[in-house]
Amino acid sequence: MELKNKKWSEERFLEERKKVLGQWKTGEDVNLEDAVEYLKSLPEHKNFAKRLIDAKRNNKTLLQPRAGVALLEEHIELLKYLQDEGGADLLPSTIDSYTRQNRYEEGEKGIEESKKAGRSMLNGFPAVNHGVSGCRQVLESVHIPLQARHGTPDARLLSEIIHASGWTSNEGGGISYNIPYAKSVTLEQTLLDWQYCDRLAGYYQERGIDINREPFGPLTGTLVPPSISNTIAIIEGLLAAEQGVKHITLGYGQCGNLTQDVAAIKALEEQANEYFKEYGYDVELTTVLHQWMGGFPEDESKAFAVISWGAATAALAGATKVIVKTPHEAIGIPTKEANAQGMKATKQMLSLLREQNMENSKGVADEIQLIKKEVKCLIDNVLKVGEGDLAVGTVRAFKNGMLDIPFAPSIHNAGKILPARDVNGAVRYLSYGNLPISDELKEINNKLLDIRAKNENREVSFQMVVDDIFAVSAGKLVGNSN
Amino acid sequence: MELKNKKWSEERFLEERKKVLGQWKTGEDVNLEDAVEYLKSLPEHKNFAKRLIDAKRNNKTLLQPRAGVALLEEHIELLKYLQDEGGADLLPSTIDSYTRQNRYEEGEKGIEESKKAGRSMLNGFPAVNHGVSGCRQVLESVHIPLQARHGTPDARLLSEIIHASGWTSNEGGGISYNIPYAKSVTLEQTLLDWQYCDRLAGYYQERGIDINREPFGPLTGTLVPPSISNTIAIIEGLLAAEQGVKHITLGYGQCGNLTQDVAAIKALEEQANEYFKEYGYDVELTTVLHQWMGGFPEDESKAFAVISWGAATAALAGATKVIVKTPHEAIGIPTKEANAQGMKATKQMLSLLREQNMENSKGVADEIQLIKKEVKCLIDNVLKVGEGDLAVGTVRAFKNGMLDIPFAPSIHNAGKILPARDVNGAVRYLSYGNLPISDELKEINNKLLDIRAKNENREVSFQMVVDDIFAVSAGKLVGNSN
Amino acid sequence: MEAKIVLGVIGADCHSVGNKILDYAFSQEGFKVTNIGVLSSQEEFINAAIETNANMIVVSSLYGHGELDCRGFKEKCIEAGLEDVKLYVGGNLVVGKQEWEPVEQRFKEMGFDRVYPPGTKPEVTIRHIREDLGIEDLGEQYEMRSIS
Amino acid sequence: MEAKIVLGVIGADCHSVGNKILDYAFSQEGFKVTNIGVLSSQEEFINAAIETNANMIVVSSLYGHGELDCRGFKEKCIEAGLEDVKLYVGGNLVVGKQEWEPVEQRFKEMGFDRVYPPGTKPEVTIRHIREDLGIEDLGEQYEMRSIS
Repeated sequence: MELKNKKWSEERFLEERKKVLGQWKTGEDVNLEDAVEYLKSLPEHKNFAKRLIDAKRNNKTLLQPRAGVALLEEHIELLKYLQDEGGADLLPSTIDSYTRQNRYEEGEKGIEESKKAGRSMLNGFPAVNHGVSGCRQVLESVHIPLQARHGTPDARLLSEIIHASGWTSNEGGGISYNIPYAKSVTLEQTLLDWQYCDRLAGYYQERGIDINREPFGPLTGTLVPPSISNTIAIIEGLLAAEQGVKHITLGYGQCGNLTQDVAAIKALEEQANEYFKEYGYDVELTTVLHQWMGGFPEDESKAFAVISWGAATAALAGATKVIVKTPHEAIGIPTKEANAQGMKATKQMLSLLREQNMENSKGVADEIQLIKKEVKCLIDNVLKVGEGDLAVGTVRAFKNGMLDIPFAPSIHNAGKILPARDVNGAVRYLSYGNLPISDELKEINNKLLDIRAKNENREVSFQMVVDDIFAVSAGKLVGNSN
Repeated sequence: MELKNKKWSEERFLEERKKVLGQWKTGEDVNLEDAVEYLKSLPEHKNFAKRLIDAKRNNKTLLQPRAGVALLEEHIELLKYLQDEGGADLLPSTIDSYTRQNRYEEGEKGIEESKKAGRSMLNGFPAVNHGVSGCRQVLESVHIPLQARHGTPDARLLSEIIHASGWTSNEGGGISYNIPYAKSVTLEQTLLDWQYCDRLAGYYQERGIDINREPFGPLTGTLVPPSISNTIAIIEGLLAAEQGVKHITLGYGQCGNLTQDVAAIKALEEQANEYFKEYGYDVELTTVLHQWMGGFPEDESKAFAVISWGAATAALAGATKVIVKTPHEAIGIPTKEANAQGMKATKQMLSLLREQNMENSKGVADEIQLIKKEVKCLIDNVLKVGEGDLAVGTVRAFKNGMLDIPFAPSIHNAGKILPARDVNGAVRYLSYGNLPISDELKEINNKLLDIRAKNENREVSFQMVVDDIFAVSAGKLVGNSN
Repeated sequence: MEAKIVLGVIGADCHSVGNKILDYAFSQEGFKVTNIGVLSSQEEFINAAIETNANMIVVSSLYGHGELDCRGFKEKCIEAGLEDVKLYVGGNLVVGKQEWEPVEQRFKEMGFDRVYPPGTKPEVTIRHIREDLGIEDLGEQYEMRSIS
Repeated sequence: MEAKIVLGVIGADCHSVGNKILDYAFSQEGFKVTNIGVLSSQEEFINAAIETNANMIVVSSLYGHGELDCRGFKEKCIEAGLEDVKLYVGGNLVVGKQEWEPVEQRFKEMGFDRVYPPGTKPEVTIRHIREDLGIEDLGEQYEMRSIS
């Protein structure tokens, strides 16, 4: 099938759909008419898109944890705990690694073994295995909206099952769930597969059902320059909008420098809206900030500080939603109690800072301009190499390193760019690889890193990158010797 | 003795001293010559003033907990734990309530009862009862500088004993340890008594020994407008400088609005230096931010967020030192483990934000100007009513409500002003009482509260004050219904 | 019936914020308040109650020594002929984290009519004062007024 | 002797940051690196080692299933005639919080020559590689160079 950034006809979608539903036995329980009816029967307060819009109107930042276990009952118990005790505004179901690789047979085994072991042997909830009936049971056990969060290159069947179960939001995208999550799946393939997921959301939207879609903002989660993640987010937002998605949440992973982080969220919102408008898409845009995605301190008190800093950043940036870390982050999958602790700290910070923002900061204003200009260079070029087609352009741009995500595992990513922190801890470009960023902008970047080099009395070098990556486990943002 | 803001002659000081040392039997062990020799023999890294200057030069924020128990061995154990496990840069000895009221007999009983009970029956370390030998033992058991923190209207004997024991910093002042801590002691008396304490520090300073003095910044700790606390801090700084103190740390209690808090610390530093220069005092000025002094949430995760916000504020304000709260704050005196937890969270935040500041914020710049102008109104007037004498003017200004601290217990405080938060959570004047603040500045204040009133669809009223005070136990900064 | 309240902070405690708030809230409500402030002894409470012919004493304690400071208070009131004076107490009454119910129970056994945990809003206490003294709520008339 | 290293992330793990850092650091050091990347099976490690005549395999595992993924690795190496190839492993090797010493011990018993906790800096591993393969440190010559 040829990749084009063009809305799939309903015929093409329904044709493709037959194959998708055959991927695993639970596919046959997905009935679109029944699903439409079910979704329409749900109360407004279980609709993800509506909850987000409401928060945006009221200038509130919503709280969402990450969580998922193998067995239905345990998963429900976990989500209810996070809802009641943790005070979640929105619930996730984090999907296990087998499902992410479409290895449903192994998911089945994981469920069996978990039953035997009396604890989850999977690192998430195998939604496809549990099927529509299981997933509906989850939704009906809680009283707030549900979203699938995963990292699945081919999430077509998963998307069918969760939406038919009343889960009104789906995380992911053809770039953001490929380049950071896969080794050799082609971009053509994942872009097509995510067009399918978006078209499915569009199908429901056409029938008056608001479905929220959320490209995965943080990408590799490590020193990703904001203009890279904003570019990918905006491209995925535009691709989704083309397929008829009207409720989009664009995300960003906290880098640690307050000025840059607030600017990145603001720039993302402004610029995405500009592009949506330019292309005539009528989209309700909201934003999400992911608390620090890098290494966490093992000590729980220190972890609380890192979590709190992410919460403060989300509040001051005015993000619509914040994805919460836990004090167990450094040691693996958290207990439900630790999960709730991270949420309580976050909620406390959000309420404390409810009335504050960074609107009077010249630093933020300057940074917004810088990010937007860099993003414009990158997106303009994608459209150029795609001869006007955003999807085609994306594939070609990645092929020749004109889009490039630092430290990504995919062989379809050039991996030529290198980021490093400047003297204030903001993430800058140390090496541009083949990114078509203008000389003017490069000069700004270079100067900022030169100041750091001078400060630290050394050359701008790869060692800075290494030092920055190791800095946070030592509790610092910038890998200097101070 | 007549109160004047004039350096005491050494004769007057030594004459007064005889009476002071007779207040309790341990007074007779204080020998100034021996003390000078002892202080000179101490290594530089145990000198409080030197440690602060070093931090200021290196743009670092130091960590100091609060802690004190009745018995010597337990107190040493506690301080060593906070030093080694908590990572304190500076150590306190929080003094018990009996000592603060000069009730040494009862302190003695408290020590005896603590020995019998096997746990501290006093809420701090009774330094006077332990005398020079005990206090020196404390100093010799740790490897960082020591400060006495208390709330003692008449701290003359206490100051004699701690300095002779090598503790190179003393908190307090004639206003800040009277109005918020006493009911009926006169200001004339406490100003004289703190002139003594300052003169004692000046005595050592003349002999080449750096002694740090720290007026108590947060006052009543609840909704104190920054211009009130900055005014008191600057007055106490000037009074100390007159007595020969050269190392002064001025403090401020976090109010919760980042812009205002950063501005308050910056304004305090700028303006104090301006006054020191104007009056020809050669002072090494440093600053301290006290983490949130109001009510704390009982939940420890939430408490960590409040602590972290204080730490972030200290870092972004560039305070030289931060006084740390603990996750047990809501429930009383913390365990040493909880104390260390608060410190670890704070240290993590300080290192993360080491490279960041708010220099590019117009909001901060505007707020600095506002605070400085209000402070100038207040201090100019103190000098006016004092006919040029700052000490005399202070007494007179308090007498007629031209200096006034909200919610203070002292009958010598007018208690006519009322603070409330504006729409961004910054603390403003709701009622000025008799404060000589210019109409221009009043208008700015009034407008800010009018916006809030309009926003909340109610009148500016005392109910706002009540709501603001109760807001934080509900996890919020502003007592609105959002 | 009119509410005539003696208000103060007991013992060596100088926490004054709540005291000021209660003073204002009670006065706004039309209650007659005699505020003896912080650092007040049992004797000072009792003397003030006798002098003002009070029918209620409201004791605050924020520094954790409330139990010690309040011991024998009811007995002293009875000795002074104040057996009918209502006794309220509230604040951080004990040191460290303890369950609330036993604390409340202990203070009730000590003779206090109402016992409040930290963070109690003035309107709660005001409602109880009305109930216990049989005072009608005059509603609108005594609503908080603007003072700016 | 020359260091010929096969580097990769084992199992269903797609954590790639550390892998990229090690690749760069080892290469800068003058070691010959064959990086098979993330999502690599035991067989892929072994095949790469045979093909490149490697004398060392460095395995990363960041997602907590390292113990499961590494079981039998040494035995497979021996079967493939790679008994002399040094085996290193490092990362978040187990799920949840565990004491380090027993973890290290288990992996040593599984046949790994060196076992590293999370956050180990590349220079530590580089020093061990030199020691274990008997490679001289050429010092200055191989210092990190500017690449900007």
